[in-house]
Amino acid sequence: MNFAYSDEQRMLADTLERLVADQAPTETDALHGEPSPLWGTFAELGLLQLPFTEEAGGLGGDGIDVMIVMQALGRGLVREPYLAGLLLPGTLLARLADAPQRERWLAPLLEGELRLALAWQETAARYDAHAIATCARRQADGWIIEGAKQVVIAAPSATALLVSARVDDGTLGVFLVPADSPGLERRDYPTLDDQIASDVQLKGVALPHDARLGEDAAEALAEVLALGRAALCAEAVGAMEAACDQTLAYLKERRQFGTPLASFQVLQHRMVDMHLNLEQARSMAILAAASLERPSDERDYRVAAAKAYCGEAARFVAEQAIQLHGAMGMTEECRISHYARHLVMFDHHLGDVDHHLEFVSEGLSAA
Amino acid sequence: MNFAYSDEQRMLADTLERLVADQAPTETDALHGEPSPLWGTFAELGLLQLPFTEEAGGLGGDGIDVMIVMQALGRGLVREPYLAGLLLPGTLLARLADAPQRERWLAPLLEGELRLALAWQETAARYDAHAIATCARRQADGWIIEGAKQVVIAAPSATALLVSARVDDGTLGVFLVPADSPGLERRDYPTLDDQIASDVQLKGVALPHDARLGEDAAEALAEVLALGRAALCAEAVGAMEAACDQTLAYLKERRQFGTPLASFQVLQHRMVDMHLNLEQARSMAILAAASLERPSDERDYRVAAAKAYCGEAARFVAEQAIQLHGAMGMTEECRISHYARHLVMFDHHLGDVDHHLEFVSEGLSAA
Amino acid sequence: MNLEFTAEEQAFRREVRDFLATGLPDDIRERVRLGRRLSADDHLRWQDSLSVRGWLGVNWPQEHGGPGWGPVERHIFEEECAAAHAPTIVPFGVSMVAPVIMKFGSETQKRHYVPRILSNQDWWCQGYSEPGAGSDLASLRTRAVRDGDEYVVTGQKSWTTLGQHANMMFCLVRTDPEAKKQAGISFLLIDMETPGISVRPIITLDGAHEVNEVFLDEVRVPVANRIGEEGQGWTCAKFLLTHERTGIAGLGHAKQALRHLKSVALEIQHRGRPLLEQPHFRQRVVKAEIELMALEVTHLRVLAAARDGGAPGAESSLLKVRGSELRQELSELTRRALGPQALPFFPDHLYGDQELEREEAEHAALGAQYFNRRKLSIYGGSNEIQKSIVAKTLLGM
Amino acid sequence: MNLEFTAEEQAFRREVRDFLATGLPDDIRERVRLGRRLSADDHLRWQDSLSVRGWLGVNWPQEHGGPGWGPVERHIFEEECAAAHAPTIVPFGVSMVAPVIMKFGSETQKRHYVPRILSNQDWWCQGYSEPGAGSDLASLRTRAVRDGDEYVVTGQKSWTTLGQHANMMFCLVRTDPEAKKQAGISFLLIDMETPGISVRPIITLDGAHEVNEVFLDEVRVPVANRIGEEGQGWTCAKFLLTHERTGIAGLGHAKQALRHLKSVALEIQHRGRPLLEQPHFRQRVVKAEIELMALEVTHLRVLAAARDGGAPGAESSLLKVRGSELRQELSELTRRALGPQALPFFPDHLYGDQELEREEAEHAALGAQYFNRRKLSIYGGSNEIQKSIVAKTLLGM
Repeated sequence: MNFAYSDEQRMLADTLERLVADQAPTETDALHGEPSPLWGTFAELGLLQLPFTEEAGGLGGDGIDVMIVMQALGRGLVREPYLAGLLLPGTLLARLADAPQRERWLAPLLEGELRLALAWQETAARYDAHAIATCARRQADGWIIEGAKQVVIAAPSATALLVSARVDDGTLGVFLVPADSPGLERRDYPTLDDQIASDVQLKGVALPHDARLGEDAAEALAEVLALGRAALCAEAVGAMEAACDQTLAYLKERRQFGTPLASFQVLQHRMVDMHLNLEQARSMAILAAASLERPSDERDYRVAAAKAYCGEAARFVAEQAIQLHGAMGMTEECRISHYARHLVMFDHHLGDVDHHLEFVSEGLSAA
Repeated sequence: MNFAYSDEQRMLADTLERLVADQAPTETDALHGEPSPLWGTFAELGLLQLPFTEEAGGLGGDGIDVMIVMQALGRGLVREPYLAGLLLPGTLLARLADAPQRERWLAPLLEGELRLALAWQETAARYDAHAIATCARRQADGWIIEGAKQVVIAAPSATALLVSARVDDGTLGVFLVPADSPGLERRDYPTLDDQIASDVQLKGVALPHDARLGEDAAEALAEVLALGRAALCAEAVGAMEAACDQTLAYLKERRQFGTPLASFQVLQHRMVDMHLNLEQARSMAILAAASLERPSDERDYRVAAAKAYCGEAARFVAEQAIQLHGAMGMTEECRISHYARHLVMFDHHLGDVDHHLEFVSEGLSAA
Repeated sequence: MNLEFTAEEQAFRREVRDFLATGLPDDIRERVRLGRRLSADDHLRWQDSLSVRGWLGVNWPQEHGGPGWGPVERHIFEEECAAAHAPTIVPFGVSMVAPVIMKFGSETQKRHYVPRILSNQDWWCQGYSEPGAGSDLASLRTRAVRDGDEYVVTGQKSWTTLGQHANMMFCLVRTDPEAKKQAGISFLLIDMETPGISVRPIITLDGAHEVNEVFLDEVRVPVANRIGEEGQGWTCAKFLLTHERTGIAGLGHAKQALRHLKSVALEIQHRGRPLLEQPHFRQRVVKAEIELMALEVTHLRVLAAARDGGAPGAESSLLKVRGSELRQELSELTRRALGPQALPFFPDHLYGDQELEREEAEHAALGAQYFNRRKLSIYGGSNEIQKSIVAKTLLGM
Repeated sequence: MNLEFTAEEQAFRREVRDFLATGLPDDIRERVRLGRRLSADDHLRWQDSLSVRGWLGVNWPQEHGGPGWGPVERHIFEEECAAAHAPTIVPFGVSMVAPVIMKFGSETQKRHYVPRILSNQDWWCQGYSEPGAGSDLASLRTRAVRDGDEYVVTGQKSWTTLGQHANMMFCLVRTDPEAKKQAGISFLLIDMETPGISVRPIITLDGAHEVNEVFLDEVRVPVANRIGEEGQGWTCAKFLLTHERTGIAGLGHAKQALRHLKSVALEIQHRGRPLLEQPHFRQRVVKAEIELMALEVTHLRVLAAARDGGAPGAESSLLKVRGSELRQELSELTRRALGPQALPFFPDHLYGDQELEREEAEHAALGAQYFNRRKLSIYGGSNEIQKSIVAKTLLGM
């Protein structure tokens, strides 16, 4: 039992801390086009290679390494699509792709030359990755994809999308769909948490045979979503840390009725409750990160528990951070409001509290 | 729209307030035997007649009158079985009984000469009054009752029990079973909230034809349970009032670290939360009491909402009252602990929060 | 005891409902329903419609042109307006400065300002809060120095709601810097066209421009624009703060929000069934419904007391606390109901004229609204302040 | 980073489990399982069994006869004991006064008392709290007046747990009435047989006799029974309060309570199915399970830090707050699971020898236990005090 970082992890954390501290907030507008200079820095630091196996051209980082990165990005509220544009589509690609597919897509992804996005969500399926209506029909000369995907984070900046679809043999397929494919229509918008996303229509999109990644992708997708959820928990913990720090600093600095707000007992205890939620959420993020290599049922149970727990904790911290900042916390210009939006909307990514509680409930041991 | 008491109600409330203030706490032991002197006072004041129609020999009081009585009894923590020994069995009797049955049982009940009890609960049915296993078989010379009832409040002091049973024609029957009937076995015990109760076995209890009260009793039982639930809400509101008053007085009197506890902001706000729960619970108790004459679906919906709401509020007030009294609140000798037991166990009488939320959920309007 | 409205009150409710069916322009109703921002003109069209009907001065006595309603009628009116998606009446003129002028103003001031308010000629905003003062109103620093028949006002006001549309501001200023906190404050009416005034938007975390900062740089205000005596400003402010707080629970809004939540949760599907049937989601809706039932009865108790001459004091703080908590919970459930669809953010639609497809428009505001509703537990005295008021005044702690 | 126990730690866990299978008398295990009170003899039989095994002085170094365990071993031991329904070791001798004597006592005192504690010859109780002092320990009023080689002690101690069985009490007394609060306090060891001592039971709201008041009326205590210098009592008290708080979350008890809750909710029927399948009840169980997962990892983080030489400070306050909240929630759910069956109260069974039928006995303690668990957020510094400690020490507020 050991909760200390290795020397390499300590270095990684320190590097990221400095990087993030120097970083100005990313503008949503800047997320649309080409990868930003910061993305280049990520590439230089090896962050884009970190979460991939050496065999896939990566550095072989594990769940804890990803946690360290995401926590730092959350702390700095860095809105570069590390998760949506790299981690989710990249690990799915690495898991499923054959050598030519890897060479064409994975290698440049890890070099920072392009970004991808994972289109897995559909309106009627809510957060369920399996109950999807998008279908892929096998043709003589390849595939025809028909359907619609919603809220595909980072799609506007993606060269290609990884699209999940039900194949006519009943298996779950994942297809690599270039963003400029005829029949692919994107509607782009910013999100409430300062990211960019698209709703995507796939109207008879024709793809070559080799557009499908591997065979039945159900287990691979589950694995990647587990990684993504653990990563989101870590990101939320980083953001909660920052929100707690900023709120505490505000309470100490701000005076009302002649004394610092920090001297009011009710606000002290509220701040302790925030801190308690942070520390418990941190524990769950660690548990999730450390469970990614476990058997899938154990992994998914723990990850769902962590995502549900962090969802509640993040919302509590966000709401109290706004409340304790008073009217200031309601303004765009006060940085806490961006953290609060991030922490609340955390719950709408990769399944919310209810979704994950339902999962835990179904797997609850009776003993 | 008018929330003021009538002149008569004001007098009733004043009388009860004085009576209850003078009253020493009822000892559980004293509840076993003959009606106590206080019961005699109830009779003298007309309290035993109050909730019954004039046609049934009563004073024609309505739901608000019952609320006034129960609230005062709750405030004084009077553990006489006004609800369990009089109100529930009496109103059911008045609703179902024919003239000879009334004369034999109802008249002396209203005179304070005997008490009854309502045996409706069964282990497997939890709080459901209809899913019962006790059955009544029709015989040439009367009825045979077979089954078991649990936690029959006030049974040890009852001359007879009103027992619900499934009749072989599928209707719900209510039977008047004298306490000394052969085959009726009672196991008596005190309850955690200072009442007395029994588990009752009915082993082939033979009864005459006229032991059945009326025909299908389902609607009458629902009506009586609604009255009982509204009455319990009022009683809880009275007890919450007293618990809030005592806790507030304690906080003002007790000093720690050199200042009164009442000067600590966290305790002030907690006290306000208690008060808020009290006032909202009071509103629901009023709503329940005022809805008893409404059509049964509306009545039951509102009463269930009130019972669920008061259940949560009562527990909150009880737990905070103990917590704010510190170690003192943990002791038998501090009166708050008795109020706390009463307020927590309130939820186990006539259906708990979950039971009633389920009912409201089933009746929830979608608009 | 009786929880029903009288026949007259029920007839009044029908009258309000009938008026709303025709007196509220459809385009405005639709923008409110969809949670989109109203233009100044939208507000004025609605308030003109009310003015013509004689219903604008909701809390005014008849002698000043108000309808002479009691608290119960006002409650019914507010509830029906919320149900019909009518805009809230901009309160700064009608509900706030007008009663102060009627109570403390000179005859000249009354004759000048009161009719202009009732005819929507002036758009008033409030110059109370200052940056860094929060709920501690009395610590204000904007100063007014007497110079002949004028005050020269310098300072900064904040959280000035809809100040971007206003031509008049009522303002608390410090006229005596030597006097202790509450003393030395005066109540001035300031023309927003006066040189030295500038207004800067504050964008809130939902992307909206509702509030502003107002900078005053040697703004010259005639002494004739002072209400009451010099140094009497705190009395006016307190009168205004305690005046008319029966609507504070936001009951009509809460009811409307619950209806809206249910309609969204009926439409959104979860595992092939309406989300409203999902047990845990439904449970939270059920609890909100019950909390609302309780809040409504408590509210009616306070209304009945006010009607019968009682002054709702600390009880309105209780209503504000529970009312804001409930409305925040409803906004949370509505956001959550949307699932991934809560993420898209369309500021040009919500705050401008960009049109969306029907279905998208129905949900477009709900995510941002959750964030907007966070203000309910902050403004008008935060819930923490409200609880301290109750502890002090009602519980004597 | 690694959340698993080492192979050695897992082997140790098996060793503890094997010992518990034979070393814990079955009748004691059953009484603990059913929530019934243990007699003094029950406690002693169990502690003798531990003593023989060398495991009684759980937090003692080996040179004093302890097993020399680190925080991780202690945690495993506590968890296995709770799972096996072993009684909690009565802490006043082993865990509380012994470390104080080892740290501050004279050689004579050490040689006399320490072995007697390890062999269960003395039953210690704690004379800290006083009526009316609550969490404000330093305001104590029991006074000790020096008279030759003796102190004459007069005063009253309260909340003395299991004092009815004790033959020795460690006691904070005021030896210098002139000195300020914390100064002027000394730490005395008092023989309960000394004339002038009387013990009065306090019955708690669950009907139990766990705590007592102890009256001291001119009790003569040899000066040789003082630990440390005169006036050094507060130092001893603080050492004792901060010593060994890793078990404070009650993790083993919480785990056991969750298992118990599930077994009860599986057995109790609701609409013909196990209550555990009722969605809302199940949801609360699920939330408790997740809270417990988080608490366990947090606990392990603190343990690992303690093992590696860190001093768990304010973190243990966090664990106490969440641990007590969780255990209270579990006791609430267990009570609620019983439905109407939570009402019957059988004090003669719980606290005496009255036997009940099997099924009745299984549930008899659960209602009372809910009330008993209210103490978790009060004793050892209420949760409010804990939060104030965290605010001050960890957050610098």
